Amino acid sequence: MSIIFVLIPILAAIAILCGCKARLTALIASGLTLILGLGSVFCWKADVWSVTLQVLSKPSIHLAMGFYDGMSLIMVLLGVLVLFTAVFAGKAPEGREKLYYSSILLIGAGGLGAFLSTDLFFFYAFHELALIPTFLMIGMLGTGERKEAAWKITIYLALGSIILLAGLIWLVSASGSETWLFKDLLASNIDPKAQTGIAALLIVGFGVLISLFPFHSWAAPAYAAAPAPVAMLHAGVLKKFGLFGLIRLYPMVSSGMQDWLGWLIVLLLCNILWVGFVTINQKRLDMMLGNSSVMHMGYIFLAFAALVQAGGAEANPIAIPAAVILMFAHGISIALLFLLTDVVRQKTGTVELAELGGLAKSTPRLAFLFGLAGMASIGLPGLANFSGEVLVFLSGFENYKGEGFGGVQVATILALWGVVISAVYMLRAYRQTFQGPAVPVTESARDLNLSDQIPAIILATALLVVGLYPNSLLSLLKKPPCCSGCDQSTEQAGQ
Amino acid sequence: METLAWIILGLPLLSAVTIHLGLKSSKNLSAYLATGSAFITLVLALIILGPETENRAFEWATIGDLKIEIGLQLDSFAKGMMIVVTGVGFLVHLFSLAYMKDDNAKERYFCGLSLFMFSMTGIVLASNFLMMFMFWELVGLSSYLLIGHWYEKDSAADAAKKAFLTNRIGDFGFMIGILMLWGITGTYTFDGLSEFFDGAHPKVLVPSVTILSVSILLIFMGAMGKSAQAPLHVWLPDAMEGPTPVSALIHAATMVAAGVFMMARLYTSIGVDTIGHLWGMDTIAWIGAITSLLAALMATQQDDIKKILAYSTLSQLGYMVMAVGLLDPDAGMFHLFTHAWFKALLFLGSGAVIYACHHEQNIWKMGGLQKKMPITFLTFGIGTLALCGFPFTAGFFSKEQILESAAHSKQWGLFAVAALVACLTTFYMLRLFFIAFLGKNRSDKANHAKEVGPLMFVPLVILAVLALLSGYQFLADNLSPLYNHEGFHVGAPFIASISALVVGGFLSWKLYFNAESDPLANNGLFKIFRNKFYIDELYAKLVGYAQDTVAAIVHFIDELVINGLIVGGFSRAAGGIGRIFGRLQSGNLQGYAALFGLGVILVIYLTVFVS
Amino acid sequence: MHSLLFYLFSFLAVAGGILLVAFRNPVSSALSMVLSFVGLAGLFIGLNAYFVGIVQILVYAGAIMVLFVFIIMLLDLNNEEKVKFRSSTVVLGIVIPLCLALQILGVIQSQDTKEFQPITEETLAAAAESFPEDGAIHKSLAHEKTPKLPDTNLIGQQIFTHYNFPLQVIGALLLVATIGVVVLSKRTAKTRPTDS
Amino acid sequence: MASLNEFLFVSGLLFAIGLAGVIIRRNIIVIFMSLELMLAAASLTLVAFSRYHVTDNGLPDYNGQVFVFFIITVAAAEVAVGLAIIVALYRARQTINVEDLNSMRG
Repeated sequence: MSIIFVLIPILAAIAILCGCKARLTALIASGLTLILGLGSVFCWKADVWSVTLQVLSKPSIHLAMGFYDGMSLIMVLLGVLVLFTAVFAGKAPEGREKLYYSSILLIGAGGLGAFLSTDLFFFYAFHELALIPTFLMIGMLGTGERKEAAWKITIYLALGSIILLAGLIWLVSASGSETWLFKDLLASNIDPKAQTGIAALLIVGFGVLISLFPFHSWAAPAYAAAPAPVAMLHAGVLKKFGLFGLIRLYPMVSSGMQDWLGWLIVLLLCNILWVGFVTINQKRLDMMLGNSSVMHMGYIFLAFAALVQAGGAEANPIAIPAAVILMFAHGISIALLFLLTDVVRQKTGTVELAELGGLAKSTPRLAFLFGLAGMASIGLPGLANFSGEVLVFLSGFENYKGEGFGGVQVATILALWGVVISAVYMLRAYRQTFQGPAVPVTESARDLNLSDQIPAIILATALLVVGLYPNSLLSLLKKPPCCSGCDQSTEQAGQ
Repeated sequence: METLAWIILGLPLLSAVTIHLGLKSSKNLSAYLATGSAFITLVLALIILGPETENRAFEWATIGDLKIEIGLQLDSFAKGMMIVVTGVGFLVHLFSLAYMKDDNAKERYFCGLSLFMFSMTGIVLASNFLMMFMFWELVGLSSYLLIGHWYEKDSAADAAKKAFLTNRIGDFGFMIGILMLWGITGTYTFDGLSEFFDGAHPKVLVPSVTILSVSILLIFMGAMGKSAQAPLHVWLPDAMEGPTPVSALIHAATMVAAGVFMMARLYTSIGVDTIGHLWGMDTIAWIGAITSLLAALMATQQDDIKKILAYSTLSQLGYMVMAVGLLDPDAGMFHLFTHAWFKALLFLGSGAVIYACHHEQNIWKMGGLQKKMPITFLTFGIGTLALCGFPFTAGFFSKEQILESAAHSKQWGLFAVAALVACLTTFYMLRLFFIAFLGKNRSDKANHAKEVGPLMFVPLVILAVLALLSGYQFLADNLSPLYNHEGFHVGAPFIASISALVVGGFLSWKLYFNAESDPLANNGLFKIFRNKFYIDELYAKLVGYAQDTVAAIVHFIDELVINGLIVGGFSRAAGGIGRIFGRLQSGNLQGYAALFGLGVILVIYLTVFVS
Repeated sequence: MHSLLFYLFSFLAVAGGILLVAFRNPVSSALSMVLSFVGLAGLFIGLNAYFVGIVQILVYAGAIMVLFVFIIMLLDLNNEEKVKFRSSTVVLGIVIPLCLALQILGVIQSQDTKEFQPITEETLAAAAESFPEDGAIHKSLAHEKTPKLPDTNLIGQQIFTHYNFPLQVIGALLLVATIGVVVLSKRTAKTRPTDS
Repeated sequence: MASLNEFLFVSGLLFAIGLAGVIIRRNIIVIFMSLELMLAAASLTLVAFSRYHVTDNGLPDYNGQVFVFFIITVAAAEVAVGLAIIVALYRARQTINVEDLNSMRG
């Protein structure tokens, strides 16, 4: 019963609010989901893991959850990994433990619920559920300009969600489907004219949630202001919801998306190059990471653009796996980076690049882990992001046959320049923070102890496993799509 | 055989991981472990020498028809290159045991070396371009780590960053090239490429000659980054900030030669004949020639012993690239093979000197070392002769082949450049030799220098032997990656190289033998050489202006227009409207009542009287 | 209803209303309100709505007015503070209701009116047919000597047959209001010391 | 005899007077009374309609009067609660002048 993934954190959050020991409960709950998540990787089957419950008859909405296909599974895996590490790494301010840990759990539950839902309504609703505690946490327990950041992210995401909701409702009504279940929706056909409009709404709606250029300016301040676990969960997990949704809903509006391909390419390039340059100019570690996470969304979009250009998963079989691997990799790496940035803040009291330096001397373990995460995020082979990025680039050239370049190929080439840009800012930040002569604030910094290291090591291991052997994730994608009552899928599974 | 090859690849990685995870506290043990693994790989590399063997690859990423594989290409080319890598690698490890004896972070250093051995082995044995690209980046990483070994020094940290970023720019082109090649041929394995171009589909070539040429030039861009060809050469001299054995291994013998190796691999896969039909291949040769000339000129005025060697490396790499561009990868690889030994020798020799002189690197503060350090003096001298191409040393044969191929393809411009560079090489190497080793001591540090211990001079001696002999057929045939023995004959190349040697030697002797200071230091032209043609300054400005300014402008626009005007405009508009309506919200009950009354009147008016 | 009485009671109601608004002293206002409600009650009775009229007097003039006066006394607000009315509010306060009244007049003028039809003994007797014979309504309607309009019974019948549920709701509302008043008074009593 | 329209007119007049009271007066108790007046005006309308709408059996339509009954009940509850609020308000603010009670200002 995949609904357990959602129930455990929610029940734990309630238990915390009722007075259970906050950190312990949260750790147990998130640990349970982690074990379940890892377990489901090894033994998932369509009928065992799904549940469908009609909650409303008109419009016909089901509380339907389950691993729709390998993509859901991978995203859930990402979610449980980041949730557990976020809880583990979280350090609640004195007296606010209840709010802190229950919010983290609720964000996690929302994210997991969205990835597990096989019904469009709950897919949307769970994401919204996760946003509320995000706003609260940033506004109440954040640092720096938290109020402003919280308002910004609230308004942006609310606006994006509304646009998205309009798109989803249009989608459902245009499809003529009786229910909101994915399997029914995906089986329907939508009039091409309506598709254009729906696709535009979906791109803008999801785009705001993913911080697609020019809707990106909420991300960096929000992540900089947010408490570390929230930044980890939002940048690592929740942000992937938009891309996940685009890929999931793509087959229904494939021709509509085609109409916007040019725009999509321009915007994703702006994400990579424009935001890349913005990132270079950042003076604070957390702002830099926030912007870098915006920038890397462009690569996932690139895979999506390749998919759109090819016209379907059959014509470009690499695009979806590439996007999924990169989503996973980016989620893990950015979560690790935010985690470690928070450690830097705790140890030195500042994240201004100009005030840091030589931290590697006093904190070699931190420097190693940060270096690993940083290298992962700039796509070093052997770490997960490279697997994703190289597949994305391959997907960009999948249908290239040695003639002139198409839009996607040009985009791929320019995106490759983004890899250089990301190396520039990441190495610059690493150089500024960890290398060079030590300064007073870093001289006395204490290195990570064992318990501090555990979450970082979990994430780093995930990066390494996927980086060294991406087939570990890719093999999950190969399993046939499954959903409750989906006859065809059970047949395939039986074969 | 196959298992042995996998062990060669895996052992250094195992060593690196073990050192990092388990041996942080026992520094010496980690040093021995790394050296031991290097030794074993050398032995194994010698064992597997021989004809091509089949090997099973394992799938790294599989999506439908796309299979990215990690496999080993165990042909004689790769196996020969492995000798260079593991041979120099082992000797450098050995040398490092002594050189890095007192370093605080010895384990980190040896961990980095092991990681490098792993990645370099990966490049050499890679069976396809994507795998090569992965290890390509990984050598970049290990180079980054080792250059930045003394990261507390700003200069080292900056040099490491510069090296990595410059390589990234090269890799940018490399990746595009791979992608395009994959688009054209549908394969990226070397076997697949040779199959494709093996006359099986000759027609396919016709429409995509341009594209194919572009893709090969782009792949060459990767080689430009890694092999430090102009204009991406700036990182290599700076990379001398790393420990000297690292410079010997990575930045002289192996990694920087990977670009040449990769191009040779590409040429042999596609077929030199096919390449010959493409346009733009002269560009490669000319880039090599220009790099070689510029670097040689710059080397004439450097005072830092390592910098001189670094520029000479650049110059020699230019030679190799020129050979590649001249469609003679055999000559390039042969030069790579001989160069690896004598340049490693020179670097380790300089390391010994630096070690003996308590980390003094300025040659003008040395002098008279021939008495203090006779073994170092002798081996360094052999290395210098080999580099100058003194007849019947290893360098002579390989350089000869490159000149020959230039003459053969009637590229007289290139030939002239090559000959000039040969002359300059002799000039600056003898300058170095005269100033550093002969004459009298010019500083206390040089005065107190002692001969280094056996752990250091044994590698020097071995390398000196190889520097003398590796050009001869009996060794080259067996060990050199690509060796195409042509009988030695006296011709234009021979005359050119001998006269270059004589002219360079004479000038150097005239100017620098027993000199106290550089007689050319105040010459305007040589000042330009000393300042590396101001290329570094230019780049610093360019990067400063182009990148940072663009970044600042973009960020400014981002903040002003997107965040300020568009988003801020919306937010201000919403706020303004809110304020207007807020004013209506006076909190005055009577006002509300009046408005309510007005509303009622309006409703009645509209419903009753209007219609 | 006799026109004279109608005009008398109407005048009472309207005059009371005007005085309610015009008096500065809230106690006077409260008394004028009662005057107005007495006039209204008269109008109700004139419309044969005896029960409603009586209740109007009982509840408003009896209970509510007392409550008002009580509160006024409690708060010691004999005179409205000497604040000058703002002329703008006064103008608005006259113009808007005037417009409203004119509109109502306009609406009424445009509609056909209904003339008053007195309830005779015959109609009562005839109406008795529609009620069960053993009921009080029937008895009262069909009384041989003095047939009366049993409006209390009729209202009761209406309430308990057709409006049973609203009645319960109203009951609950009253209960809630009672509790609410208690809570409101209590809480203020509690917080008072901390306030001062 | 008075016709229906006359009653309605009186009712409208009372309603208008109540509204005028609400707009003009500042004493919240008087405003409250004016509100009661408006409610009563509505009651008058209902009773008038009740009387003039003769049902099948020749009797007035008692639905209207039931409404008036309800209105009176609700008004009583409203007055009780409202006055309690006023007392509470007065205790908190020492005023019942609506112009001083403008903390809802936007």
